[in-house]
Amino acid sequence: QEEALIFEFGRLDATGVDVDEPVAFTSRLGGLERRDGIGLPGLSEPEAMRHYVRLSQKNYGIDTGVFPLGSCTMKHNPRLNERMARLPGFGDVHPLQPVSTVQGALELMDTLAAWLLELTGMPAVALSPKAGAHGELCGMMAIKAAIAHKGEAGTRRTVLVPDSAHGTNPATAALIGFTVKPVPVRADGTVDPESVRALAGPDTAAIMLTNPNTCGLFEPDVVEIAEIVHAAGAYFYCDGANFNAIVGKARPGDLGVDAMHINLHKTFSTPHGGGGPGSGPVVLSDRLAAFAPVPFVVRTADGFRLVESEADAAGQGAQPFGRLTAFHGQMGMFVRALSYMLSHGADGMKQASEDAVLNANYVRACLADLLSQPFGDRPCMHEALFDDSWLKDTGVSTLDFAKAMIDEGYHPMTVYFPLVVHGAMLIEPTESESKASLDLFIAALRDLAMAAKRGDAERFTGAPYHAPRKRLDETRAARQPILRWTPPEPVRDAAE
Amino acid sequence: QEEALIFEFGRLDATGVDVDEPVAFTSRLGGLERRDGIGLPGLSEPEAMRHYVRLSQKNYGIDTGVFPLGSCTMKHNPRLNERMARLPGFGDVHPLQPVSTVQGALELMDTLAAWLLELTGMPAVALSPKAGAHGELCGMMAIKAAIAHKGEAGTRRTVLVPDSAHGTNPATAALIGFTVKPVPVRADGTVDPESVRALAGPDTAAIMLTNPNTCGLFEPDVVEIAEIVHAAGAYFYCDGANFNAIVGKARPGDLGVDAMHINLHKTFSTPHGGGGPGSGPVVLSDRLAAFAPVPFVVRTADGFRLVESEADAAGQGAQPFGRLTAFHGQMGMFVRALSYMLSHGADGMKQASEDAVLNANYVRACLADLLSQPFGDRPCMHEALFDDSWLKDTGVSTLDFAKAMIDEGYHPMTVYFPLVVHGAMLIEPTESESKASLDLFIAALRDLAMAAKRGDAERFTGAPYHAPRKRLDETRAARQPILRWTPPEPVRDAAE
Amino acid sequence: MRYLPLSNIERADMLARIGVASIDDLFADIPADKRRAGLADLPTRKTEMEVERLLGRMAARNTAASAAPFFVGAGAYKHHVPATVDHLIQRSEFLTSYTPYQPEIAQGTLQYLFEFQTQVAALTGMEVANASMYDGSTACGEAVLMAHRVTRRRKAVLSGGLHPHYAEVVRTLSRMAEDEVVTLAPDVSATEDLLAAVDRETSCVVVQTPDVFGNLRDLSALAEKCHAEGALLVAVFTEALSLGLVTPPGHMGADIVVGEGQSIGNGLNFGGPYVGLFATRQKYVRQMPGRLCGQTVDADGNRGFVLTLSTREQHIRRDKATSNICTNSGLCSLAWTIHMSLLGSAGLSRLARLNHVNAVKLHEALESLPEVEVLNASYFNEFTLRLKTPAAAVVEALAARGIMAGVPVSRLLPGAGLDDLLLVASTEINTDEDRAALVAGLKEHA
Amino acid sequence: MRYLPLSNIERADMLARIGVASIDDLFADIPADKRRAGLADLPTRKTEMEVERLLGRMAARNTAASAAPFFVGAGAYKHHVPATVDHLIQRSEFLTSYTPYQPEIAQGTLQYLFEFQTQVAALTGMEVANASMYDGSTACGEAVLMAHRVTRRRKAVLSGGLHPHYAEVVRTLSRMAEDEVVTLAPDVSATEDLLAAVDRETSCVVVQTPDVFGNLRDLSALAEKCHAEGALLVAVFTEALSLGLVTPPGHMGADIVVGEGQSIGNGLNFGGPYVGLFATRQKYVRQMPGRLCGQTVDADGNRGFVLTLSTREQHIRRDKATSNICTNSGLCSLAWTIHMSLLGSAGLSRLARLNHVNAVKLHEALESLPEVEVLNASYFNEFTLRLKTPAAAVVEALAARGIMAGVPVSRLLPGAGLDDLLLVASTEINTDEDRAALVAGLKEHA
Repeated sequence: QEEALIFEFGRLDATGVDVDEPVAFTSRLGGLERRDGIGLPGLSEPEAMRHYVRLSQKNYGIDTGVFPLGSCTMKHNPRLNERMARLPGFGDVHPLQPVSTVQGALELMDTLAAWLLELTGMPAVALSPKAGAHGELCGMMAIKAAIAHKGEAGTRRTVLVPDSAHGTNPATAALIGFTVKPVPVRADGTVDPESVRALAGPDTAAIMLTNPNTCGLFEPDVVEIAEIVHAAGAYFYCDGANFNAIVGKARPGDLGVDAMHINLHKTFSTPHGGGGPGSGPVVLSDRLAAFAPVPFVVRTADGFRLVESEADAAGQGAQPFGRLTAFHGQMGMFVRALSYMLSHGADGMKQASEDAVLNANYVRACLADLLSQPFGDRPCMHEALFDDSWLKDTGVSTLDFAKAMIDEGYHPMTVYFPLVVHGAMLIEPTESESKASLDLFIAALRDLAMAAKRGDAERFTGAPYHAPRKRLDETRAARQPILRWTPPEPVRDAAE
Repeated sequence: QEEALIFEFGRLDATGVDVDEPVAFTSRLGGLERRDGIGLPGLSEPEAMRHYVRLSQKNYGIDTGVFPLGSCTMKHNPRLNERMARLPGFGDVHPLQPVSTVQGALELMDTLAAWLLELTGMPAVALSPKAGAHGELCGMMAIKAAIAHKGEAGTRRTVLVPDSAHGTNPATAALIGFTVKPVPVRADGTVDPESVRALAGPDTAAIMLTNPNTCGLFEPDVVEIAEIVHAAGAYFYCDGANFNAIVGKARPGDLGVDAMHINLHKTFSTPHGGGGPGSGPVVLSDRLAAFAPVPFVVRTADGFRLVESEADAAGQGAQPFGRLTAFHGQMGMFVRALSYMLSHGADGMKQASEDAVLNANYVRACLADLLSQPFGDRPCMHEALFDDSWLKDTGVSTLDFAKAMIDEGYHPMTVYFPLVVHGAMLIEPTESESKASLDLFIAALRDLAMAAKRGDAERFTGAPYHAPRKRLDETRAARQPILRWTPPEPVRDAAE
Repeated sequence: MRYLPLSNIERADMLARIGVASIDDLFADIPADKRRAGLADLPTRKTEMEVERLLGRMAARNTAASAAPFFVGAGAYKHHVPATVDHLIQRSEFLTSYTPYQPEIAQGTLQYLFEFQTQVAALTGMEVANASMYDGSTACGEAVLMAHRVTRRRKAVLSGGLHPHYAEVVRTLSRMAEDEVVTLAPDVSATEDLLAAVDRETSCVVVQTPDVFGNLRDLSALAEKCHAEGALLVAVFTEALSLGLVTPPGHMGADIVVGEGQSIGNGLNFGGPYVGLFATRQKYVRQMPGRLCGQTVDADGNRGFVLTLSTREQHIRRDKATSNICTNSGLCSLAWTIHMSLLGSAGLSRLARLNHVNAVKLHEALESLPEVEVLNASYFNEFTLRLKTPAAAVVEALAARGIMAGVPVSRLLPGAGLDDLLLVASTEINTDEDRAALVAGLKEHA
Repeated sequence: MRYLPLSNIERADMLARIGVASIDDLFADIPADKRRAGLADLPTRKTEMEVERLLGRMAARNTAASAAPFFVGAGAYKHHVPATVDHLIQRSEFLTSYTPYQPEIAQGTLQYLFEFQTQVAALTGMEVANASMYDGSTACGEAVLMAHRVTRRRKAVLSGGLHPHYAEVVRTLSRMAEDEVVTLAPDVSATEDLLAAVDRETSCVVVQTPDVFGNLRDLSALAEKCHAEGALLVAVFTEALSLGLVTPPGHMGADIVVGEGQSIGNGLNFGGPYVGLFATRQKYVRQMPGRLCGQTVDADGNRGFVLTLSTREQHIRRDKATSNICTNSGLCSLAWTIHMSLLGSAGLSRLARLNHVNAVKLHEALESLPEVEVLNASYFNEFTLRLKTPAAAVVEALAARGIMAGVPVSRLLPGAGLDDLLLVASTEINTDEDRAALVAGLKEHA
């Protein structure tokens, strides 16, 4: 069944929220009363319930099936975490209440910070970034502040970014005035320290390296790269999007990292929610710690305190580079992430990383005879990467293959990323999938792969056939953007 | 996608609940340790989440579409009520805690009782019945106790039940030893007082009359019937399943009713939950009030008190006929129902009844030209009744028509009930449907009706075509009942 | 009103379409002198915020079990239920669906009921189970009626260890149905001679284990005696979790096993809704009350599930039905089966062991108190204390200190001369601090 | 561990299938001297019950807004959100879905985003809106960057009525991007001369209404001046509900409107997650940051929705992107659009009116106090008080009495010499008792 837009069935005079009609009063609006009708339809509660339930039924989620989206880490979202985030003491607390009335909230932030530091082997963390890309911004700003503090603001203006990096990396560097210099990826999908050595110099501000990288590989020369960068007087920013592969197995702090954001929604399972909210705390090395932004929590003899102003921070010996957001960060996500950490514990988190890597390699091994691996038949970390050379001459593209997975009841893997691999297919099963589930998934992919090789192109090029929509015309959407509903032209009655 | 049974994919050694391993201890089990493996598979939390989410996707609910199930009253279930029932002060309170620690719970029960009394115009109510049929049992037991109290236990053993009654009515009467005598329904779908007069006598214990009745009609002679029954020394039990049609429009207490159960899950919107739990408080007249079962709440100067024993009740001047259930009734449903009542208020509940009746008549009026009405083209109450005479010679049965509605995205109406109407179709839209929704529903039914008349029988006899299952073989299920999963016979390896 | 979608303009249009002048024309069958213009004595509608305030205030006047050291049992038990359970049962497609009479669009409900029935049968050690009843006590009443049907006898014998409320429910039903009931005296230490009470008139013996005083009972000899006399053995439990650790009645010869399922998946809810479990032998299935889900195939030959054997039920058989029951405890049975699926045998037996250990720890801690005496030789997670003073007063005194000490036997059996007995339950929720608080409280007040 | 489905036997089988001897073989790329055998300094896994206890204890150390007379605002507001909203956003298909890059199986998310964009545009009086940003403050920062792109100038002027945190966010971003920012002095009574600050170098003026001190501002003259100088007017709000009652910036000539959406559908959450709203004119759409949902058709010609104009975005354009932003505030925007769909114009304006009335009532009640002076000539639901003593101490004193009095201006602008100012917000949640408590508290402590 089709679901109309609220503007097409909602009534402008209706509402689904009972509000007491205010008594007569003297307005203090200074003559700025709104005079148009606003134009928003209201739905009664039963109408709203049905509308959104039906919309939800057009969506695919982790809870409905395997969601093997490489680099996105779609793992199980425990409902315990949802419950904890909704405790009134967390969910119903204002960021500007007197700190004496939010000691538990500050304790939670302090506890989360302590776990993050221990997990990463780093000395400091800034909690306020609101998402991964915001965390990158935070880390790069700290680096820029540190460079300025050393008096090198005028010279160190280049940031090295491997070709395989997430788009947010170069975008972030560019946003705050750095020039991005690409680092080529070598044939095995990792970064050659010699490439870095060749590029690093007195103009280098930092390298932004993802590790494990977007090809699903741990950078084997990461320590040497860190040393090269440090020797050049620059900083090592690590994109921590794939930290979930190595929790308990290696610590960024031991590898020479100066700053790394942590996607709480990837590594620690806060729900993706159809595109957010995320949360991107950034761990910082000693060289950067002093430049962390306000606000931050400090523990005193009398309890926890929030340092909210640069002046106050200066009194603590810090030199914050500024402020990233109005309040203290994504508290709702902090609660969920800490709930995840406490639930897993040290043993569970290590096991989760191992299972994530095991599952990815199992999928890889079970598909290796049919699909092609760009960097050879070697173990991967938490995600298995294939390219499209095996599809050559089949008339089936990576996109077609992905869309055909929908008809088999699966969400497609990540496609065409990383850019360094042609027609990339990046599969991340995560530790949440059982072996039984993976075996079904593998069987479905094998069946599809054999169909493609067999020349059954129609099964792919027209896919999906069994989804709420057939393939959508994205070009048309971009060429003549329709970004909002507008009332249809009134049909004029011929008799009028 | 098919969803396997938990026994087919769950592992006997797995669990999705972490429990601390107890320390070594001395068992006090008296040698009764369980020694078999129990045989229950455990699912990890992600597996369980997906299993039940997928199962839910094979279900239809009010939230997913129109659910016009006559006599069942599938109306909107506000989520406020769910939230209220989960307040720790209601949801996490033990029935045998000291009454000093549950004063708010008793206050809630007392408040709900007061509302029910005011809504029905009755002087007393027993809250403990756990469902509608349990309420019937409660009411009929009170009647039996009252008869015994008058020394007529040996003679008054007959209960009059109209042919149109719910099956629970005769079943309840028979359960406690009454003989059921059917009352024929007259041609207009209501009960003729003269039929009652002819049957009522010194052997009559009670009449069980549904009002509004199961044909969707208010019994116009209900007052006279009550008088006849009372004149015969018997009692008037009213089945209150359809009370939702007349809240604020008429009060059972004004009509001569001695006992009536109230389906909180119908009239006051506690969720049906796939078949329960319900809740069936029974209002009682002065003639029956003293016989109400324990426990009940009394208000004292020191607060609320629970009367839990017959001895205690006797001290209050009551003569309870006994106890219906271990504790105090369906508290979770009480909270939801009171939340519904408070939300609607007197004005909202009256409006709800009016809208329910309006919606039913609108559907009736818009289908009257195509479908046949067994009792002529007259207004109904909250549900519109059609028979199958209009399907004559089409090769389509009421059941086929109902199943074809599934393909149009609708839950079928109630079919083949009431039994007094051939091939009955009973449509109750409830007040929760908007006019826009009803118009779509009516259009779909009209389209189907025209298809049936056109001779497009295949669309019906094979329906549903677009559901998680094709039509299911109920005969086979009953003939060789398979009521549980059993492990498949082990396949013996030929080499063994 | 937020729940009502119609506007006044729409209402007027619809009345016109129906062909009546006013809404009251649709209520014309109500005798004119009985028509009401509303409900003047009740308040008008309230906003959601106001309802939350009003009900929130009532809720705040109750002490939640999780807000105190908590040892109250006697038929309902405080356990920890995973957040997943309550999340899933609130899925619209479960919460707002009806009894699955249209199986093609209710396979979700039907499949979980089939899984539920299988789990209940395995847990109780029986062959088949139904799709749940209102609660344990009403399931017990139905078991007695079923035994009457099977044996064509009408005299039930109730053990003195049966929960007094359950016994009252059975007696009420029997009195009303004019059946006979023999109730043995309260049996604190499980020493009654039930075998002697069974004769050729007996339809069934109803016996609980763990009994209401916490004692575990071996039913094997009683089952033999029952069967020798042509009677059925009805075994009852009020703590479903006990079956994770102790021999189930089905392995001791019971013919019908009924009990309260609340402990698995369901909250305390001040007594309801709960979920009654009902299991029996295959041969009695057509005498079983309540809803049953069975496996079948659809028109394509695919496995599917339907409600079945409904010819036993009231909506088909009316006054010849096996029971008047119309609903089951659907959503509670869903909570039960989800929690049980999460636990599995492994989690269930570990959880049961933890309960037992906590009870043993409490027992050991109480042994140091001269004020109290533990009466039980055996127990699962609940036992009976004899105090030096009336238990009801002690419970009130401890409640005033914020400790929920247990259930005075006098509340269940007033006037039985057992006022010095206190039932104390201990589950996985109890900590060392909880136990210390109870011991300290009893030391002072008992 | 309850979240991990693999058994040890399965793990061994899978390693064998992969062809490695042990799990550590899969981590061979980690330099040997950097490998860790675990996380020895952290505790091991906890049961769900233990986690609830631990976090519950922390939560209990905070005073929830609904547990006290509550007047705290300054950028986040306590409103009542219908239970329906939180129920719906927890639907698995919303909660556990990803950014809708596969539109065929994400029409649920995409359609609500399209509806959201339309609602935001209507509410702000603008032509188009994006699919949400992190929060109001970061949306404000993005607005300034966008103004730079549109005007090809790099100097922003910030009003002294802009929320100080928002100003700090813009200044931080600008300092890092080496852009210029002019910030006017704190402007308690909305009397600053912003027009004078606009010149031919100015990319945009950023002005808030209601401003941080609660004053409502007519932006029309400022818009004219901006446009005359070739600058954009960026209008900011932190209380989205105000737009239900006051003239929206779009009707006063604003070019970009950004603000905090938390008031609609979203809880306080100690500051996040919130939902940033971002609207502008159609002609600037390709310079807009953030995610956009657009209408299109599928292969059958049926209407459908997709993410669009992604060529602006980082994952396509990398260092040439309009923003580095990758996520939106999806679930919070869902909460927002559900609440707004329930409200509609009718509910929204009534709710806004009730907020204003409650503020007026509070104002009137405070006028009786010689200790305080209300500084505002106009306001929506928040205004500024001048006290006789430092506001921070008064707030602490009232907090100790269980009253949340508001936000001391010194907390937002330390060292600005405004220590005697207190921001007080009043929403629909406040009762007469709440107001009386605040008045009594201020009488004693201010």
